[in-house]
Amino acid sequence: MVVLREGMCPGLDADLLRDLRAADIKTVEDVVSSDIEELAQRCSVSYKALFAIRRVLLAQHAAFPVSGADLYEELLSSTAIISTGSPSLDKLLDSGVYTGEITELSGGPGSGKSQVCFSVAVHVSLHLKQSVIFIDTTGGLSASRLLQMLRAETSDTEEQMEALQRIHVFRLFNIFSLLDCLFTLRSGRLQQACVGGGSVKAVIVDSVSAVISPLLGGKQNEGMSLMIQVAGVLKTMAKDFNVAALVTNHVTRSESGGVKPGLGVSWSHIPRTRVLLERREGGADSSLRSATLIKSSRQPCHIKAEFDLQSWSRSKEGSSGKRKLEETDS
Amino acid sequence: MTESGAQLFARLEARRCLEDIETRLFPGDGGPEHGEVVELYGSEGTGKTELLYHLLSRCVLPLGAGGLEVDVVFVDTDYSLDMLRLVSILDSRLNAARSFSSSGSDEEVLGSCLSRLLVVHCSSSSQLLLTLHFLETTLSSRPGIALLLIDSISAFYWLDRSEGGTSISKQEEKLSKCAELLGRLLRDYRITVFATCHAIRRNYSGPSSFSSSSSSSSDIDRPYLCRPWKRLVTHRLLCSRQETTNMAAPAAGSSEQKSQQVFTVHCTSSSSSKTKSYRSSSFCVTDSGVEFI
Amino acid sequence: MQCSVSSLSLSPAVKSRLTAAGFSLLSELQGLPPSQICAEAGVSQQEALQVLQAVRGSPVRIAPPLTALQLLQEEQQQRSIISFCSQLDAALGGGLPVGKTTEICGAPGVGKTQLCLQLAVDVQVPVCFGGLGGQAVFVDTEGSFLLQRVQDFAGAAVKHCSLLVEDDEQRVAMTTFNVETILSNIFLVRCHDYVELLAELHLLPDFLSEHPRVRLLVIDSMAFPFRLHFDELSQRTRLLNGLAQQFIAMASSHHIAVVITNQMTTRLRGSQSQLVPALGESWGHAPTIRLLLQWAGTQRLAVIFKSPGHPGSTVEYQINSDGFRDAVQSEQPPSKRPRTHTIQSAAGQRDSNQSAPGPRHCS
Amino acid sequence: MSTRMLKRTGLSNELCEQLKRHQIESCKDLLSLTPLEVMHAACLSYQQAIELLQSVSKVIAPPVSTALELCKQQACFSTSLPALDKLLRGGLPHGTITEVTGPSGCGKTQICLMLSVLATLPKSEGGLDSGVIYIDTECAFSAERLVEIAQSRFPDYFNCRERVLHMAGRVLLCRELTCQDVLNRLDRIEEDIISSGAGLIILDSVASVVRKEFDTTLPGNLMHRSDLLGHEASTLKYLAHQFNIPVVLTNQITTHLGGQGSEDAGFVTAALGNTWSHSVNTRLILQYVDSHQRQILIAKSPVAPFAVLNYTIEKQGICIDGDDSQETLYEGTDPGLQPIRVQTGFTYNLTTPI
Repeated sequence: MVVLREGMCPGLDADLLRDLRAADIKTVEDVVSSDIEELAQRCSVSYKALFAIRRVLLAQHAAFPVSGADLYEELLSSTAIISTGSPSLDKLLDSGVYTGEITELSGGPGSGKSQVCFSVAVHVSLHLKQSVIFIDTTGGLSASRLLQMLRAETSDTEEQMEALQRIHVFRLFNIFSLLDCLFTLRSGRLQQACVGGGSVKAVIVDSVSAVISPLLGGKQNEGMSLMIQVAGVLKTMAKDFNVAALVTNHVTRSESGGVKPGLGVSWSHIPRTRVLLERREGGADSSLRSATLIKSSRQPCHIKAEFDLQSWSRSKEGSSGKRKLEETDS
Repeated sequence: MTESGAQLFARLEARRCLEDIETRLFPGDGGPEHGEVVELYGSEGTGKTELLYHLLSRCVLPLGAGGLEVDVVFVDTDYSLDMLRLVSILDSRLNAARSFSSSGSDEEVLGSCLSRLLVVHCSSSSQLLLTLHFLETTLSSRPGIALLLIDSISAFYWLDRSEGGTSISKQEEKLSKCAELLGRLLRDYRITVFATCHAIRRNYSGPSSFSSSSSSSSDIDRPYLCRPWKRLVTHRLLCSRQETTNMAAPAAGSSEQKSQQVFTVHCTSSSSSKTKSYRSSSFCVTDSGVEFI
Repeated sequence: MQCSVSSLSLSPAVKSRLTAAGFSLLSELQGLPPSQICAEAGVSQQEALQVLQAVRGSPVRIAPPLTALQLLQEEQQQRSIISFCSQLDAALGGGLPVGKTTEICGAPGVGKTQLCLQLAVDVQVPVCFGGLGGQAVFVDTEGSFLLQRVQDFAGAAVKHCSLLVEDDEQRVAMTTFNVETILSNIFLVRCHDYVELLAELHLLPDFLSEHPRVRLLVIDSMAFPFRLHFDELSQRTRLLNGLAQQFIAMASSHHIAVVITNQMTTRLRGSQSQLVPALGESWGHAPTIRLLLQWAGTQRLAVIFKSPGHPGSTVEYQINSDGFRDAVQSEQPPSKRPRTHTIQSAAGQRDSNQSAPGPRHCS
Repeated sequence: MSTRMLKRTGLSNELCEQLKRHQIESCKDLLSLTPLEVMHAACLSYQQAIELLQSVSKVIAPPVSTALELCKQQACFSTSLPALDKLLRGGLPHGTITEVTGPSGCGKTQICLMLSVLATLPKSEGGLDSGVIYIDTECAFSAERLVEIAQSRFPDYFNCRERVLHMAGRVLLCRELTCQDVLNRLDRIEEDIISSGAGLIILDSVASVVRKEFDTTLPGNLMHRSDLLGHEASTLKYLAHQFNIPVVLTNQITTHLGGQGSEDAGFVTAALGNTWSHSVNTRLILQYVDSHQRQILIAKSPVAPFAVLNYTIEKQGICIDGDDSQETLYEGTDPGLQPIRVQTGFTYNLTTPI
């Protein structure tokens, strides 16, 4: 809702505002929903003037319809696909993480969520020469690991340092600072934040569940509302700035013993693509992980791929050892 | 408000009825008529979005390709419209139809299909209300518009709940206003509304809830939005996913089985003119969209 | 979409009043005098002031973003706490990292507390010996803090350092590095239940500000107070998730290493039972590094189960009277019989073939 | 402490009333909430909610001391067995829980009786000069045996009847035969400790009542049992720490079903499961060697290495064979799984040398 203020639109002067207040019309919604004819009489202004005000207010505050054809054209020119650095994972995701939408990685502790995030960040900063916003809520970001991954890709120190400079890190540990940060980025700071480093191509939140899960439950609705706001700002940011939003989520165990992504039913509608990462059976220190696509609008669900965390620290030549299992196409 | 005779005509006569939009979905002759509201309800991964794209593409496709060739307004509150997916569905349908008749180049036909679609994004319930007011002019100027899609009507539920404070009526105020306005638009312009609604768990018992699945599923299927909206809904499509064996063990089974993820829709129609009727149908999702089985 | 009023860290009641009065975006509140907010939204003057403060800039100020390069430099400046077990240090990339949270899980008696005590001593090793010269806070929930052991460890550490003295700086450092000062630099808190633990954790940020030399916070153990019955399971999850964020915030803003110990619990999975770390699935995400101490026959193994910076690995260790040390094959106790070798290696192999801890039954 | 009412923490009356409307009355209620719930219940902003939580925390948070301060008040309770004392660095540490586990007839109750005698001895004789609270759940306490041990172990001190009677009078016996009774007793025991000047708490045995009442094969019982044991453990820990006294428990044995291959089909180990093993600070295992000879195993101790001592039960209680140099180290394992030898003479234990 928007409160009516003097000078919001031509013709809305102090006198009229006072009259409208007297008629219990305080917000734009009130003006728009009321019967203009009756209101004009009560406030003793002309119907025409009030109608014009209504039209201007609507044009200012309503969302504007766009033709699907235009939208498609725009989308074709702006959508980018960011590689995760792992061919099998890329294939699972239909060639990578798409810009303009939220992709979620969920998995138990040590399932490689952060590693995939690091790899995406490295890929964007090194190969695409674009910036990345990395919001770290778990203290899990290790710059030396990023460097290790970069070293596997290039031996040029200069390039490595430049790539590191294009990764912008926020360390935020509670919901309000996360929201504050996201809104600041959303209101245009996103593109300014990274001068000289190319435009931002990815916003990574690792992990979104760490700040949201303490909010849920208990006798209050506030937590849900904050969660939906985080989702909303991420979605609009992804869409309007055409960046890829990559978030990580924890898992909960259902009664049957299977795992499912955390944060409940309301969150489940939010990411457009969801991937579940799991450790492969076989030793606590194995680096093999399996990924299952559990939600996607491009690929059939429940296809699986396997990838090796070690491959990101090896040099390019050595990374051919990735295996794939049970990959299915239909 | 004044309107010209032509506008009045456009308003009342020219809109196409969507009764036959998908005969396999609605019971008997119970498709949605002018001024009726269809709610697609289900939790994540139950095929709501696919079904919506199916209905959407049926509307915007040209008559020659088995479509209805009507204009559609898509109100996207979840920022969930996946244009690429929609285009791939349209493409495959157009390709299938092209084997029978040839009309214009691919790009052109696709372009004209897409130009029948108007998309509008909303980010709060008050913006939704203002936008619906704003759309009134669009509706009256474009007689081709027969369908208004809202994906999803429940997007702002939690925001409204927390903004409304402790009073229930305050919490529901905005959506009630939207519903009332929609009711008027439906009467005045004789359009049809399709809206999706996400299943939620109201009595949220935490991330690791141990509530038994049987009791929570019935709780999950119950409508929860405000009364004015409930009164508006005439058809309710309850979407669910069939728990197939390859769901429980996705590793096992061949690719043949895996593409056969089956979704079920249970339709309850209760239009004012008719008595309540039901129909269940199943479909699976392929590259070219929904296929009924 | 601009910043909305409902995202502010204000009281829910105030927020709902603001939205009811038609304020939904921050920009609408900007520049309004407090009295006008009072009048329009029906809030008290005090509340109106809070609103304006929140609008101008939330009290939880966000630090400007760092680039990963700056972060790298920061990481390289921060030293790690060495554990005196060189294999473990190597696996962790130079010791226990400062600024991160580490969880140590394991069966009873496997050496969790011993490792914590060792770290509490090691964090005090003077800077000129490659240590941190810091202090430690030890939050004891199980009553497992044992002074005699700390004295032993401290004595061994002092002895070790005195053998390394080479220059004057180190000689000077040694004059103050003795058992007594080591003990006086370990702050001990004994918490009897989860409420006391929560209370203590609320106060710790202030304590850490007052004692800037603290580089290590030990919670031994997290599991004991939280394994008791909670009326609502989700309440426990919620509290634990909140605590996890508090730990991470403390670790990174005060530059301390946070070490949390956790017990193991038996999880039934169909007919099989398995030993897994306690406190549930979502707690597993709380620590940045998860270290699993376990028995393999008569060997003790430390497994790095999760760590963003290092690949998983397994090292063997032993605990002797001096503390937590590398396992040395030649120094095995004389009582050990040759025949146990076969059993041991078989057990070792079995454990490495299976995932994490092997299935075990407990009565 | 944690059940302290919010009214007595210096909060304003208004705030207390506001919180009371949400059934938040004690410090525990408030601190069990997340900041968001506090914001909701108390109508505060995030910052204020954090401040509120901190101010309440100040009231109930335990004090911080340094290890050096602790060092100056540290004490041990000598077991009068020099070999064991040496390994345990002076005896059973005050403020912690020691568990004695073993098959029946191996001498668990003997140890408890012996420790009771020791606790009553004057400090000059190596005792604690204090009372003993002896919670007996198996009706195994024998006053005659107590006197016998006292008189044969310390013939010089207990040479007159008054001293023996005085000793016996300082052992406060509580016979509690159900779980609920034990719990109730523990909840009320603080007063008894003060009035009797107790310096030692003995619970013989913790396992018998619990195992009698909870058939763990029934669903749900296992969880209920863990809750109960957890409650007992935390109460005992609290008492041990609060009064800085040792607490001694006895436990039974159970057959551990072999799950690790077929060759070890099962062995005997301490009862009450894995979680319970975490609760005790020191675990001593008693086991048979032959009909006469027995062993003490130190299976879990924060100070002692894994060690084995041979002993016999004599008229004067437990006697460690030979001099104090006979200690043997053994390769320890998970104390929750440490095999225990029983009287049949049939040994399952492969790793323990003699």
